[in-house]
Amino acid sequence: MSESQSSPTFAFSVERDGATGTVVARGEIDLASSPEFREAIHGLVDDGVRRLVIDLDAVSFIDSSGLGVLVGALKRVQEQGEDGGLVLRGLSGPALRVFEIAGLDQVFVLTS
Amino acid sequence: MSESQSSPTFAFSVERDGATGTVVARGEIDLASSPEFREAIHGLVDDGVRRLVIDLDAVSFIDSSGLGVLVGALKRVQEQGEDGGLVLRGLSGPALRVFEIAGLDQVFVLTS
Amino acid sequence: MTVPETADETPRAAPRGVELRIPADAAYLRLARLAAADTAARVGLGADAIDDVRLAVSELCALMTGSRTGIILRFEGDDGCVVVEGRGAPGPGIEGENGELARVLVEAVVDELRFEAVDGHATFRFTKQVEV
Amino acid sequence: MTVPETADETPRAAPRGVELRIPADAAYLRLARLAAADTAARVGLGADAIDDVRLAVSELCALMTGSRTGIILRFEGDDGCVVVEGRGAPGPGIEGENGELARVLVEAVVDELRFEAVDGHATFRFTKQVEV
Ligand SMILES: Nc1ncnc2c1ncn2[C@@H]1O[C@H](COP(=O)(O)OP(=O)(O)O)[C@@H](O)[C@H]1O
Ligand SMILES: Nc1ncnc2c1ncn2[C@@H]1O[C@H](COP(=O)(O)OP(=O)(O)O)[C@@H](O)[C@H]1O
Repeated sequence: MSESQSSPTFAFSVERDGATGTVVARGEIDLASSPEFREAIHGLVDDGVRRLVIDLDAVSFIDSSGLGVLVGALKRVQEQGEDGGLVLRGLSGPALRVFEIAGLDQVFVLTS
Repeated sequence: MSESQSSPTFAFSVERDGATGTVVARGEIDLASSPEFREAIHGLVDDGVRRLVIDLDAVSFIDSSGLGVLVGALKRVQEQGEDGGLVLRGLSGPALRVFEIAGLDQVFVLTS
Repeated sequence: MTVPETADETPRAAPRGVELRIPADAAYLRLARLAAADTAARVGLGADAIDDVRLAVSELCALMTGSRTGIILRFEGDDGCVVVEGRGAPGPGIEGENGELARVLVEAVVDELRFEAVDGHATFRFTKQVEV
Repeated sequence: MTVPETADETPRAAPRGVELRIPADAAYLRLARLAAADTAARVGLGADAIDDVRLAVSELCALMTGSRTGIILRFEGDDGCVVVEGRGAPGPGIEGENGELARVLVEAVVDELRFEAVDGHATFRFTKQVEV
């Protein structure tokens, strides 16, 4: 497991188990923190991860740039073929509301 | 038990058991919130409370006006005579540091 | 939006509301959100409405980040209504899909909204009312 | 402290740091603390030092609350050092025991401090450095 913290209020950890990668994000995902988040996710997919779990349980804020990162992640895993998939875990509160407004709660697979 | 919330970031509850009163404070005690805090404490003493417990465990910030309220509370209970006493409970972190700088950690009875 | 008339040495008498000036850099969006949420809470908006104001200010400021000027924000709260005004220059994020999504989100969460970006100037104004 | 030279319609180019203008009212101390803590965190100060900056800004602004003018704060962070400047008018809290205690606390938690209150004007400037 590796840990990263780009801004004082955003951090994430990455775990890898074969073709499955889990990213646990904490804090605020905005224009300042989303580039590092995107890079980590792209790195996993480039490195052979096909099933991606992104845990947003401890994410208190997400903006359009954060949504863009997740939409991009979905596209990337789907491009890997039939076995590619992305699950968003623990989405709730203010972050879930942003997904609903954008209509993206219908686009992603959400689990608790 | 009664609940009160003067500012969006300060709240306290009051419990009374005979001559013992317990005030549990939460959040930030500053010039905006300390007047209501002072009033509640004075009210208890005026109402016959002799032993006062003030719980500061969930207090994340206290300024000089908050310290003034507590020094005032100590004087008031001591004026009630031999049986008067004040205990500060759960003081820790940033709030404890302010007490230490002011030398007030030596003046009050602190418990965990 | 009111801008100080002259460079006098003392603050204007009895100012209303809050003014925040930040560099047009993503690192300061968080402070813009904190100021927005603080104003909304002081006016008495509920938790969801506070989140809405926070999101709107963040997205609108993000549209102005990366420009060469700063961003000036004014926050006022009266009678259960928050008014936020902002001024800066359009940033690169204003174009493209994320800029569009940003505007969709803002329009969904505020009451009245004006956003203009012309001739290198960007301004916005929105209101958010306490639910009754 | 820099004050805008003229009332031009656009923000000054490439401003450094953050400027916050608040009414001289206790209800706005929390926002001053939020801005202080945000600047201190961005510069990389540790948790205790962030608390110190938060306390110092709060106490110094409290000495200016209740006056009839507003409070202007500037926050800059460079090279692991936070510089905070403030300007307003002396408030009633500047006299008496709490005002004294406020200054004792501020002096204990910041590195360099200047605080002046003369002729109805109050100004301060302090610095806080990252521990090495
Ligand atoms: N608001 C949006 N609506 C629909 N699709 C979007 C939106 N934002 C981003 N996307 C899609 O997500 C993809 C990823 O966006 P982005 O994260 O900006 O780039 P990247 O492909 O480098 O991750 C884009 O190619 C785009 O098709
Ligand atoms: N900084 C201080 N140092 C020593 N004593 C203080 C200080 N601040 C307040 N006090 C004491 O605490 C008492 C209470 O202060 P305050 O809360 O302002 O008034 P009240 O008596 O109405 O509670 C004052 O009478 C004063 O003697």
